[in-house]
Amino acid sequence: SSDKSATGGTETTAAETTAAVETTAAETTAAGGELDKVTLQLKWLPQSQFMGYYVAAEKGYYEEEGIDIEILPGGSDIIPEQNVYNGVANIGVTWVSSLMTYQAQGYELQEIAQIFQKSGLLLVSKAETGIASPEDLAGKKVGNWFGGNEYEILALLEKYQLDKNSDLELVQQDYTMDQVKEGSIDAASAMTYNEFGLLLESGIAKEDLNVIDMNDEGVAMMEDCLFVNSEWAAENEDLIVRFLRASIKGWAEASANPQAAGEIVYNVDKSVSLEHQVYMAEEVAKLVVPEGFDPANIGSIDMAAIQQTADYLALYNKDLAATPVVDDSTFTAKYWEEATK
Amino acid sequence: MEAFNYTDTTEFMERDFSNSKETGTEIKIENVSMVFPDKNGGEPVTALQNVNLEIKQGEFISLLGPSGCGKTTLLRLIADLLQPTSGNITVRGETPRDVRLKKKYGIVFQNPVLYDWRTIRRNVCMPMELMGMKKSERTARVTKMLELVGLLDFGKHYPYELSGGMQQRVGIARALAIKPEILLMDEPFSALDEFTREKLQIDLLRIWNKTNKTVIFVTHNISEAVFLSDRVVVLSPHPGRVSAVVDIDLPRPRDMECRQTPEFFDYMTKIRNSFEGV
Amino acid sequence: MEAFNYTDTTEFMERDFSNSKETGTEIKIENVSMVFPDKNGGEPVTALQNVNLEIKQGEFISLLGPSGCGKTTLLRLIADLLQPTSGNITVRGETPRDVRLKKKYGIVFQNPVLYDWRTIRRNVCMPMELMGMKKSERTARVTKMLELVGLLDFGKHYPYELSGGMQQRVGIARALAIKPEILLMDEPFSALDEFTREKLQIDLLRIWNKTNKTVIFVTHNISEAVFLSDRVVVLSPHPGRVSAVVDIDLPRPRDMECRQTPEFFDYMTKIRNSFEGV
Amino acid sequence: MKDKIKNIVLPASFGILMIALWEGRMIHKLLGFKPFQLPIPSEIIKTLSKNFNKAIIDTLTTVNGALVGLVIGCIIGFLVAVIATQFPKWGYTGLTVIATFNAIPIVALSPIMNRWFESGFGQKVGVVTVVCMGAMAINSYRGLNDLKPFARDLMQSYAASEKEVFFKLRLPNCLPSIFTAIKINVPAALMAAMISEYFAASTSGLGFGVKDNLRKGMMAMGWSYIVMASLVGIILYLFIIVVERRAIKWHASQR
Amino acid sequence: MISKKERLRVNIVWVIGIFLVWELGAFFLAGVLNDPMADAKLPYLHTIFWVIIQNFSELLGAAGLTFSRAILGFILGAGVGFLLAIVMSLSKTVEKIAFPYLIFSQMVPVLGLAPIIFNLVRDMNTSRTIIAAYITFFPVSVNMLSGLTSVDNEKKELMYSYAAGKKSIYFKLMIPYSLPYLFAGLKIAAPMSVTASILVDMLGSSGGIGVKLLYSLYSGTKDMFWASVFTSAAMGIISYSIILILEKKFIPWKKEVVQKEGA
Ligand SMILES: Nc1ncnc2c1ncn2[C@@H]1O[C@H](COP(=O)(O)OP(=O)(O)OP(=O)(O)O)[C@@H](O)[C@H]1O
Ligand SMILES: Nc1ncnc2c1ncn2[C@@H]1O[C@H](COP(=O)(O)OP(=O)(O)OP(=O)(O)O)[C@@H](O)[C@H]1O
Ligand SMILES: [Mg+2]
Ligand SMILES: [Mg+2]
Repeated sequence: SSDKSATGGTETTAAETTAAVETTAAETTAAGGELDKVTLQLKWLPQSQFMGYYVAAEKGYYEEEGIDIEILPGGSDIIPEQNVYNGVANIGVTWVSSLMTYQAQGYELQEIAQIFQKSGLLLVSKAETGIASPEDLAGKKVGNWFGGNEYEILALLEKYQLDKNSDLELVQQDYTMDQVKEGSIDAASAMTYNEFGLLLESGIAKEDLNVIDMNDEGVAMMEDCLFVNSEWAAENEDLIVRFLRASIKGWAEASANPQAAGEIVYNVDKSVSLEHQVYMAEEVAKLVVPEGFDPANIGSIDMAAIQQTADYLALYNKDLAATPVVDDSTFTAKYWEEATK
Repeated sequence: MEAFNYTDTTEFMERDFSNSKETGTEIKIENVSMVFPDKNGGEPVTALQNVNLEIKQGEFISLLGPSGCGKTTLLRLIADLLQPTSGNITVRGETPRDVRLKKKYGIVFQNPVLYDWRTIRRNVCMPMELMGMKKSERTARVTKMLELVGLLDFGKHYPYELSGGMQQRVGIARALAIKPEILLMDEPFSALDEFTREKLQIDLLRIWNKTNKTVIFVTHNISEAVFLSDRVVVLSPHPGRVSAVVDIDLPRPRDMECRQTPEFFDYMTKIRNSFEGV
Repeated sequence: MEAFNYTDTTEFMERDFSNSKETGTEIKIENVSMVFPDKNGGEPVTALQNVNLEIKQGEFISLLGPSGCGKTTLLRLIADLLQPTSGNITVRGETPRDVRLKKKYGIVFQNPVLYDWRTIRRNVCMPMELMGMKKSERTARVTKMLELVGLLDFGKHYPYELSGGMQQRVGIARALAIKPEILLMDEPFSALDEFTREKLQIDLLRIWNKTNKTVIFVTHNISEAVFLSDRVVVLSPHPGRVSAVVDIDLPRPRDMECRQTPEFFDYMTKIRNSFEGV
Repeated sequence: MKDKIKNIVLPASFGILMIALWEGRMIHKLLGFKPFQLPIPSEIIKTLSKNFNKAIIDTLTTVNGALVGLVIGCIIGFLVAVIATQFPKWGYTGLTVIATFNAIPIVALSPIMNRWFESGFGQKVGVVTVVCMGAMAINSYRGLNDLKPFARDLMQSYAASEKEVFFKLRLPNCLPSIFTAIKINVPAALMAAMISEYFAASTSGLGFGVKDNLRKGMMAMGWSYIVMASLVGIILYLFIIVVERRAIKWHASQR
Repeated sequence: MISKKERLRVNIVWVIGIFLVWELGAFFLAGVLNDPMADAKLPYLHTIFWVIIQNFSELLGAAGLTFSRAILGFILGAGVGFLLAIVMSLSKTVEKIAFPYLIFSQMVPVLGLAPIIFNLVRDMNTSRTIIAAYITFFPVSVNMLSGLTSVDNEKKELMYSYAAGKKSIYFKLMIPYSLPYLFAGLKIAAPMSVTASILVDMLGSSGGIGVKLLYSLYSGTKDMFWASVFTSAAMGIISYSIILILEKKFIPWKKEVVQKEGA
């Protein structure tokens, strides 16, 4: 499988973070022999948002399934859908809305598991801006990252009959939270598990922040999911099932013990403080296993929620090539069902 | 002239005499005109107008004429560095281009045109490299050539470290080094003192004598032209035309003494007069 | 010489005669040596060694000497474009630097040194701009100067469109245009035909006569040196030293006829001999 | 005249050939691409014409910032070269400092500029300025100092002041190098302006359009922005060449 | 000519000067203006240095990775730029044909380029190198071309008169003549290659300064962000200095010019 690893984009360096993951895998595989190479393309940088995979890798769950996992970090110029479609990676993590736009273009990509059951997106603003409810967004400067991350915000505005062009100013956020801090934008998008935490850590008290939660507003769209190239999937059904089994195991463990999961992720990349990784882990756990959600169903695809996402998307993305198709060919539960049998 | 070593430097200049016996027409210039358009909207400059000239194989011809009359232009036309606006030039029955591509020309430019990034030795070496000469032969020849022009000590210097006259001598050494069959020299000795000049004149004649080159020699020095040439061509300016052709029938080999003879002075006067008639 | 207009172009060259009567020492060169280190690790070149020379105010001095003997170097030292390795130069009791800063020098370089981006007119104009001359005056003077050197028709051309001799004449016109009190000319006529040369020699003498400039004139032409100079200084090469100083006591004003006199030939012989003694 | 026609016809016909190959999906075959991965020209044009007004506004937004930044960056770069020339001892190090800015990626510059400037325009200008300084400083330093032999002596012999040497010798001598630098900086400025928009607090501009659309997989729209950027780049470049031909007709490169 | 020792002294003064100006600016922002974003706009330099010292080995490792990639990208990019310039100088027609495409090439952002390059070579590491080279080649090309087109006619005529072949003309005249221009281009490209390499780091690489930069930017660790920026600047200085040294070695005939500047 060495030739495959070349196409996977591995870096054999000292700073290699995934190497650390691979070498710490304690147990050997049941098969004992050849491992199947799988590369996973993350949507963003290694952080607790993806803790399930790191825990599974660390604990050797992938190896148990006969998988040699390689986790590729995301970045500003990385599009998981492109990478998975082109074969840079086998499996990718992305948001459902983003996946749907690609599917609508003709990319034969299919979702295989829905990791986050809830939306993690918030609109936060400093209390002094007086944005107590979405109506107050009128006349304000509201930030988002765009590039496929904006549909929930658009849905929210639609719900409150705010015109995105005339009633307020929608602007792009950079990757920092400085714009809210310095006041150059009034309300910023923030993920519960990341940016929101960063704001709190930077010394702003929770009481001084107003928060609009997409779930509460009923405009939530589905976020982190796992997807594959349909063609590749057809040839690797068993591998996908094994991958899912190990991943779900990792996610279950991580959600049950976010503290430990945060530490594992921190050991992969120390750019962020341990506290923040743990905080993120705890918040992510709430999205993966929401209150009242059976941990046995981690990764299950809620077609109704997917359909809502598709509806909003069709509503707010005027340039969408086609209406999103929501069926088994695009959102395929069979792998998950097989894996959780 | 302590700068020079008067060793005989000509023996290595010998060339293949296979076709040196035929003394037919070497260069034929027919009705050649050259007009330079002025790119800035001014009037075009007619550098040469209807020039006709035949140069025989092995002949030593001097071009004389006032500044700006088109001597350099004529040389550049013969060497295929310029194409005439009208008229025709043939060299050995071929186009100048063919002859150039056969590497028959050796040119001493009016400015030395040295390559800044090469030492003096390597500047002289350059044409030989282009000829694909062996390194050992090149080295030997460069040494002899630099000796000839009195610059042996300066071989490792760069051009900017040389005086104007020294640079000009490098240009001469470079042109002679490849033993060209047709030698075009544009005021080669203008920046040299009379003694260096006389020495190089004698050397040049010796080389020419031995090797039967065709030489076209531009100069402003009438005495030099008479001393060296078989024929002196006087050009008149604006536009450049041939105003006189004077055959110099002084016996060869010539030496410094011949410069004192009355015939010599007669030729000089004749040429000077043809000049003034312009 | 249809290229020239022999109108009198000297009347505008007149300069302030306030201190022209004193004929004291203008330039004093004491024990000057100049060594160029070789940057590439070779031996340093001693261009000048212990040169002593006094030049009087209003004198016309020629420098002669074999190629590479240090003439240009001496000129550059006087003009403060180089600093001597040892020894001392004073000009009018001041350092060359002070004199340069007072804009007393006019230099004709051995190469024309024209600025590519300026037309001929504007090249000649350049020093006058530096002098802060009025535009109308500049224009008038450029016209006269170009007339003097026979290039009026080429004022709007760029340097690359000119022949070698034409470029050199632009350099002469440029140096004369500002009526410098000390004129340093480095082989100014080397690329010119004999007639243009003679014409410019006469013109130069006329200007010099009228304005009482001090002229230091480098040439390789012994006859030219004798014809023009009050004194001829012969340098010997490697290292450059003064090997002879010959006073030329021919009556002034001189004309072409004086070149045929036996005295003239005597001087030439004398200088040639002092050369050969090197 | 004939040459001029040739100069237009040749690149154009080559371009048409390329576009035809692209349209005929030969390039897709070569790369193993599906049409939705790399949109074909006709689709790009269709998309572009549909969104033309917005594309024009976005283009103007970007080009304005790029041009202002280009001008400021070039001026700063040139001034540094001038200082390095006039004060060789103390100024020379400035060249290194300014060249070093080229090592700071726009990804890092943009957020810094976001802090310094409230407006997206200011941020863009700031980024482009930094990006353009180095090429101008280095090239114009070369031009100001690579003088022909004795050119400076001539000036000195007339006791020209440093100012006169600068304006009458160094500056004209430097012009060709300035044009070289501008040629490098025109595309660099546009690109920098675009990338800065990835992070800018606005939702307009070519860069935003490219990023937003490519990220969403809307390739035709994304590529139509790239085409716009290229057109602007080519037009600006042609403009520079025309100005250059007039400004330095005396130079060897223009003969 | 300014001696090496003096140059060093000057550089030290520069470093101290920059340090002081920066610190004063930072103090002005934080202490006088009380700008709440002072640590993002202009943090104290000594704190940045402190972070660098604390994380020295980590940064050094990352820098090493980025720099080695930068060198690779630079060599490839400079090589391609050089060759392109040669090809364009061979014929005006080629130049005319090529230039719109070169501009076009410069207008395709990495986001659009990366998938194309990957599909072409089907290997992520090779793609990264190619992309780094892609970003670097343009200044080299433009500068080299301007050198090649500036060769005096006389110098070319000398070559023509000996009927020198294209190859000889290029190796013996055009290229040596253009070296000063080329080096100017390299001086621009060398620090740019660091940028390119950082950008390529962000294409999912798991190490390098680019990753440090992106992580620290996103996670709001300002100190680390500035430390990374400084590390990349330091790499820029190093790469620039390497080119300066090479230039001195390769262009010995320019010594005189250099000397005059010091006078
Ligand atoms: N910049 C320089 N660097 C090194 N050596 C130099 C430099 N300039 C001149 N020389 C040397 O100094 C000597 C004198 O040169 P100079 O130019 O003064 O000669 P010249 O008498 O003017 O000769 P010519 O009649 O050929 O012009 C020569 O040997 C030359 O090699
Ligand atoms: N490249 C050019 N462009 C325009 N005009 C030119 C060009 N080259 C030469 N000329 C013009 O052609 C005429 C003849 O020039 P050429 O160089 O042949 O003169 P020349 O006889 O060699 O003079 P000199 O003795 O001064 O060297 C001159 O009037 C000159 O201005
Ligand atoms: Mg000539
Ligand atoms: Mg000299």
